[in-house]
Amino acid sequence: MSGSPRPGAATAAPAGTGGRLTSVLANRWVRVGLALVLVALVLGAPLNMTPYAVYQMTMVAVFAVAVLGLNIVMGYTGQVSLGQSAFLGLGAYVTAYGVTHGWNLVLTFVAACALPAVIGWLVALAAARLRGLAIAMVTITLPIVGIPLARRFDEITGGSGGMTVAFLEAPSWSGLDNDQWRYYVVVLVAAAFFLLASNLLRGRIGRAFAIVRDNESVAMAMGVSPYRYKVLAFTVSALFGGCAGFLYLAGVQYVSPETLSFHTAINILAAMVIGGSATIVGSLLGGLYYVFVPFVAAQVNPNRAAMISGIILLVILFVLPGGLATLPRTVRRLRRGGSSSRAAADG
Amino acid sequence: MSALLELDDVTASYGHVQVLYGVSLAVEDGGAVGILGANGAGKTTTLRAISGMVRTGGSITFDGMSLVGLRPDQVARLGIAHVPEGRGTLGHLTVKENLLVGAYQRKNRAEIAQDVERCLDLFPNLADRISASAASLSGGEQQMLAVARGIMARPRLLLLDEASLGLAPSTAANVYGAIGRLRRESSLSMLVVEQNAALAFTLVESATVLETGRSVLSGPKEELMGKDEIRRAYLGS
Amino acid sequence: ACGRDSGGGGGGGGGGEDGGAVESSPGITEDQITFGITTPMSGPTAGPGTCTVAGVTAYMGRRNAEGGIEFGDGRTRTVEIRSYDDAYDPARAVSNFRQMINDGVFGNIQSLGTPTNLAVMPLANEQQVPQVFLTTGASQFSADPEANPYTLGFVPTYVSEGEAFGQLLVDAGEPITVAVLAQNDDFGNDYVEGLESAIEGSDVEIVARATYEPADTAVDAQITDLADSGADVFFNANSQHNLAVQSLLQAQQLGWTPRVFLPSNTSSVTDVLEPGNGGAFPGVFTTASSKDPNDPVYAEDEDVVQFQEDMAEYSSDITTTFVPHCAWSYAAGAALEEAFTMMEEPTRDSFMEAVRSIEGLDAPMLLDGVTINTTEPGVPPINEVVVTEFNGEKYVESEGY
Amino acid sequence: MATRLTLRDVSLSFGGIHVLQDVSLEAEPGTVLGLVGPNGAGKTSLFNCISGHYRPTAGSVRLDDVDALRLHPSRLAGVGLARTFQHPALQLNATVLENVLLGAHSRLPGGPVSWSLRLPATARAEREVRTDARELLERFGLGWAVSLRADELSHGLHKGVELCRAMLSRPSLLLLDEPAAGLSHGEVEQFIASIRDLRQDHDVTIVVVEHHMGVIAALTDKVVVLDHGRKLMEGTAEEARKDPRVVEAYLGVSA
Amino acid sequence: MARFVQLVVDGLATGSIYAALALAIVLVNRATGLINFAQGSMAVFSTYIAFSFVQTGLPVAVAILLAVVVSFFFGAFIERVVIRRFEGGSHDVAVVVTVGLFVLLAGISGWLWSYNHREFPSLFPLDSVPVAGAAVGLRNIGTIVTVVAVMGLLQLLFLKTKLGLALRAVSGNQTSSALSGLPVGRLLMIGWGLAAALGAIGGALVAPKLFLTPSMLDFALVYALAAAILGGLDSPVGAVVAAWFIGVAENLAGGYISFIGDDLKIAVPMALMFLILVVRPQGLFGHREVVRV
Ligand SMILES: Nc1ncnc2c1ncn2[C@@H]1O[C@H](COP(=O)(O)OP(=O)(O)OP(=O)(O)O)[C@@H](O)[C@H]1O
Ligand SMILES: Nc1ncnc2c1ncn2[C@@H]1O[C@H](COP(=O)(O)OP(=O)(O)OP(=O)(O)O)[C@@H](O)[C@H]1O
Ligand SMILES: [Mg+2]
Ligand SMILES: [Mg+2]
Repeated sequence: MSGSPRPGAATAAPAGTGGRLTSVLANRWVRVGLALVLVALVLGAPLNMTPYAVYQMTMVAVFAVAVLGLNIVMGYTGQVSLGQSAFLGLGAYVTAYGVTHGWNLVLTFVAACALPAVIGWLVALAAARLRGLAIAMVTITLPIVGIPLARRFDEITGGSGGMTVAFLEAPSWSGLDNDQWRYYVVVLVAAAFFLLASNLLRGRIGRAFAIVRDNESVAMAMGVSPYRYKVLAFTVSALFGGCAGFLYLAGVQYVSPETLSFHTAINILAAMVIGGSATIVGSLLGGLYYVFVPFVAAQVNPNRAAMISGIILLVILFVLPGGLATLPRTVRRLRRGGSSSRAAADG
Repeated sequence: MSALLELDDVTASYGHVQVLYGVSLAVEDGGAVGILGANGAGKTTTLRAISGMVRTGGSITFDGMSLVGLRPDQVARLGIAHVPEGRGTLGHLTVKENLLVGAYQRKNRAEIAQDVERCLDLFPNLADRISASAASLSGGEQQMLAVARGIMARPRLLLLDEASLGLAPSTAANVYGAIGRLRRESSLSMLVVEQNAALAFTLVESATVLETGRSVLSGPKEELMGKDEIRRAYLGS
Repeated sequence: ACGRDSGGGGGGGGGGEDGGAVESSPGITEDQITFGITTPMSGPTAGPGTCTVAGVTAYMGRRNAEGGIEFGDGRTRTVEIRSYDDAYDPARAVSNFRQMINDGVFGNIQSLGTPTNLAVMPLANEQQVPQVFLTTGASQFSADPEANPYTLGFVPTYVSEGEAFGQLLVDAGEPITVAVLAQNDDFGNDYVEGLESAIEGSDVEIVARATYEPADTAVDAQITDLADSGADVFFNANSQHNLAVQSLLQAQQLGWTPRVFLPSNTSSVTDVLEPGNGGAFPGVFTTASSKDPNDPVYAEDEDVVQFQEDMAEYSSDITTTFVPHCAWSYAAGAALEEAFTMMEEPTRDSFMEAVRSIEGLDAPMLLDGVTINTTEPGVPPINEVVVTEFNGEKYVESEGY
Repeated sequence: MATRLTLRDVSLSFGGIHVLQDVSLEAEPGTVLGLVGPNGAGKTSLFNCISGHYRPTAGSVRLDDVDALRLHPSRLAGVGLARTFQHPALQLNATVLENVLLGAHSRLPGGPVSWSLRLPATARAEREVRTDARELLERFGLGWAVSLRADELSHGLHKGVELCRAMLSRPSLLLLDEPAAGLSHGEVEQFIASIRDLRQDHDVTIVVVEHHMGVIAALTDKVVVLDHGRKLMEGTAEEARKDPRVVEAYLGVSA
Repeated sequence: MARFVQLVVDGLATGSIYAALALAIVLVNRATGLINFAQGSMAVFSTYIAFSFVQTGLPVAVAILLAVVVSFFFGAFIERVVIRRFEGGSHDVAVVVTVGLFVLLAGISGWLWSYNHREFPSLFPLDSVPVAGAAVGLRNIGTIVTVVAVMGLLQLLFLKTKLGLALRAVSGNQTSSALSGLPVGRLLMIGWGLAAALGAIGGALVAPKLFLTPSMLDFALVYALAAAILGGLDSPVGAVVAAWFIGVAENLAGGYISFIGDDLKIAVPMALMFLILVVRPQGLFGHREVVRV
């Protein structure tokens, strides 16, 4: 957590600094080709996968969006947020409400994004005045208070038993299973949000976020109001959380107060850092991590799955302290003479 | 009189970027040597190599002992105080605490207290702000504090990295004067990186000029001051 | 007996490839049947969670070692149990359930947790995968076999436990005041609902209420408030051991010693009453239906000896300490076995039919007189709720208020 | 359109310590004002008061007609203020180019929505400032460093990057805090040359804090000397050099 | 009145649970600059060690003492083999590493001692004494007194000893500290060791009330974190005062404001805390960090 403003200890470097990457990749057509192959894979995959695998991929997209949202406020802007699960849950509840009340799906989606964003904005209006961990403190309260609130308004939320909501069934013209159809919807929305985020984070706004994270005094001198950009980051992050909530409900079809839990927030946070803080790909990798690590751990020993995921987490960070997104960079460095830079880090 | 500190063909690199390509120099016991060079020549890196802060090759010996592979705190405990470039103060501690941390390896409390007084005499600015947090000091005051902290260790060898940076002209002259006195009193040896060559030459007897990681010229200060290119690049006029 | 619209197998949850006479469902072969349990095996509910895995694993471990169980179709099969950790998170329970199907299990048994099982229930019924003998007292799982033909609970519902105790109070025929502490979720609500429905219109009156969050570390303040009411009875719908003990101790410290009701979850003599000094109260009641394996009173009991032995032999790597859930899970093993012997085809539908045809089964670890019956629709397999009272040594059938 | 900077009776104190007391000064549009004084005199603090990082306990700060104290500090960049820091504050993990681009923040149009949609106007503006940034870096001899990470540069070069960052906002008032510290004599000469060069191309008022009297003499039109938070004297560099009070408080006899 | 006193006393007792943990969080933060999410599972692990000693028949006090010593080395070991790799890097990564440790240690505890609750004997008797019409349990008093004593010791350590100064120096700037000859690595190990030892005390203190399970302190950790931050993260006194504040405010809100009720009472201290932080961003007793430009 960015407790003390140590100038040297900022978060991971932005992706793609390495410059002279393999020259093949530099070729525009190669890149376009690669991208097309990737898109084809993503779109074609569900047709040949088991329903469970399709479901897993759907959940990867869901949590990738949640992680991305957290990344915006925490990775890029440096404001520790321990409440992302609350926005996720709120988005899911709003969706559930909309679906059960027969709202138009697009309207439901907009509401599922907008309401968390508004709440995030309101919280941030107050919280962004604080510095460092005090903000974390405020965000911690969101899940803590959110859960009893969700239980109390049980006519809307279904109380502690939660709500099962069936929606987003495959239209018959598509010839798809429900799982496949939901996969496409979720992946499409997620992709759109990733594109928006990546645009936002490159250029003027992204640089403003970064300087708020690294040095608020400099930010001010550059015409960046730390307060306003923190509020913006929180709002966007909550919006992404809400969107992830909508997608979550699309995937799981069930929501309960547990969805809001602090535990989920911490897992999302871990996924963000392990994926790679302040990187777009990192958020996607974080989603993969979130979904697959418990799965892999259970394959090793179902009775000790949590413990094994703890080990996996530590091992990944041991090898790649900058997160999974730094894997290519690390591999490149290892290949180039194996000269590890241990001594420099000794200070 | 053999050399107290000896660097022989020292290389250093950050990660895979090599920065020093064979630097050699020697500091006699009780002697003072300067390092000159342009921005990015590798002056700071040379000092860091001595203190074990970068990966190094070649040989570095202090009092007959090899320093290569030691950690910074191990080097410091051998009696080498390094006043780093930039703000090397402990910002969250008070001025007084900074000085005490400087004296961490020393045991004699009375002597330490005495030295604190001496430092405060030397830097009256610090005396005024003795219980203020170091981070609130002005740039120059922080620089003074960093030097004072180095002195508090009562080292055998003092590594100064642009100690005059940000000091007002008169203060800089005073500080260098005081360090010179200290040196005479306690047979302190030193290695001095300094952009203000005129100032450095008030302290050192000889100097080395670095250029892109290599020592390209070294000799007694009179000899160096005589050379045209040195005058032009480092002394002016 | 079981009202189920097993008309068309068209939905095709498990499409068997080979075209034999009877298509067997996934998860069952000539000599093996595989079940999955999604349950919390990490986090705060991991204690009871691991127990739900351990009990049935121990039971089936013994049977497997004896060569397996003879099924109704004449074949002898061993039983494999797979566990899936959901950490009490419904999303992970759903994911686990889908994984189970993917892994080809025959059905989902035993899972602990109301929200987790609720999240799975629609999927299970859509996919026509058995989800039975669930370790939760929420009434939804057994209430509507028409709507959820593949789902069945196991232990008595929380409502019925609360009701039984309420009835006991009403039967006393005198005005009684009750102070209620309830966990703020379905668990607590159901107990209170049962109590309320039983005492409606009687002289028994609830005079103080408090709730706590499962995450709370203390309930002292709530007890202070309840004690203020000076009620005759303290109805403690509490699923957390530490809080149950705390509430007993705090009540004593405040000099409030009413009669106490404890739910089956947290009424163990050794784990709750002893540390909580339950002897200080004029009466401690519970509706526990299983024997407490930790209680020295049962040390010689045949069931318990066998249970201890099997647990040590077959599930010591899962848990070495026991709560009632271990016993329930073990008893559920017996219920499964009973269903297997009645299952004439290696299909899920046949299994469900068998599951819903158990009558008067005397399962091990259940208190004497408590039996398993699945033929009555709308109630869980263990539905007899007997209020017992602590006699200073163990629970015995209560003689009334 | 260089800015006129006017300070009237600016005072600043921190819990009893008077850092600045009734400092008034004026920088004419397009001139270079030197600010000198011993360590701890309050020079940086004065900059902080102008840029809004500190809030003066009394007095007024005006940039042309704008009352700087009434604006939020982050708005000042919008009215043409830019500054560097005594202790360079770069984003060490970002490239030099990214660091410099930050300076363009107040110049670039568009809010979060137009940037996340990459509207053509934003894309065009972004390309433009990238070109400008590279040009600036070239001009200050840092063209080779564009894609290096800032922490790979030696300390002395950070000052240059900071200067480019400040210049990219096209300021009309530029505050430079010890820009020549850590430069060797030869490099100082180059620095002086590039600032002169800059003044020709850009109409900008500059206030510079510097302990290097050569720089002060070469660049400034007027000098204000601070001591213990008070204005000691005001005049040309030459006058300051000769003023006995300044010699005593600041320069020292030997200088 | 009696009710009020009782609620306050109960709140202090609950707050002391948070305080016990918060003190260890403050210690780690002050000594290494990190937030340690694993503090809860470390304390639980230590308590299990004490529990194992108790099971071998040792007296409780001796068992706890032994566990404190073992924990010290255990904490130092964790720093050396796990945390060391991440020092000097991004804080976020280090924090997530502690999250990983948290999961791992809880898993190990569950594996070794299983997940069901264990009864842990208390050092203090069960009796209670009347105070202003309220009944105050001796256990609660014992907890509160111990917490205060530990707080005092920590305060002394940091402000009056050379070790404390060295720990603080290292947590702020490792490079500079090393250049002054401070054995950075060893100091960090000591910091973690002390925190783990403190965890053992805290765990043993609250275990009789909470019952020993691997997740005994999971929820308390959240409030302990809140308390540490509200207190100022670098102030032991602040952490304890804030923890008590949370416990008491929560009880009074639940007891006197009916629409808030037991379910939402925790929102009250959280909201108040927020207001306090807006006024004093450095926390109740924290030092305002001077950020100079
Ligand atoms: N962390 C680092 N990673 C990579 N390269 C570095 C790093 N630090 C310094 N360098 C490079 O090493 C070279 C020498 O740097 P060094 O700091 O020793 O220079 P210097 O002579 O002290 O310069 P200055 O006068 O500016 O302080 C420079 O070219 C610099 O770019
Ligand atoms: N935030 C602060 N809190 C407390 N004191 C401060 C603060 N900022 C500045 N000061 C004090 O104000 C005085 C002036 O500081 P300032 O940085 O303005 O000096 P300066 O003239 O820039 O000196 P230098 O030449 O050394 O950079 C110093 O004594 C400093 O300790
Ligand atoms: Mg240098
Ligand atoms: Mg200054």
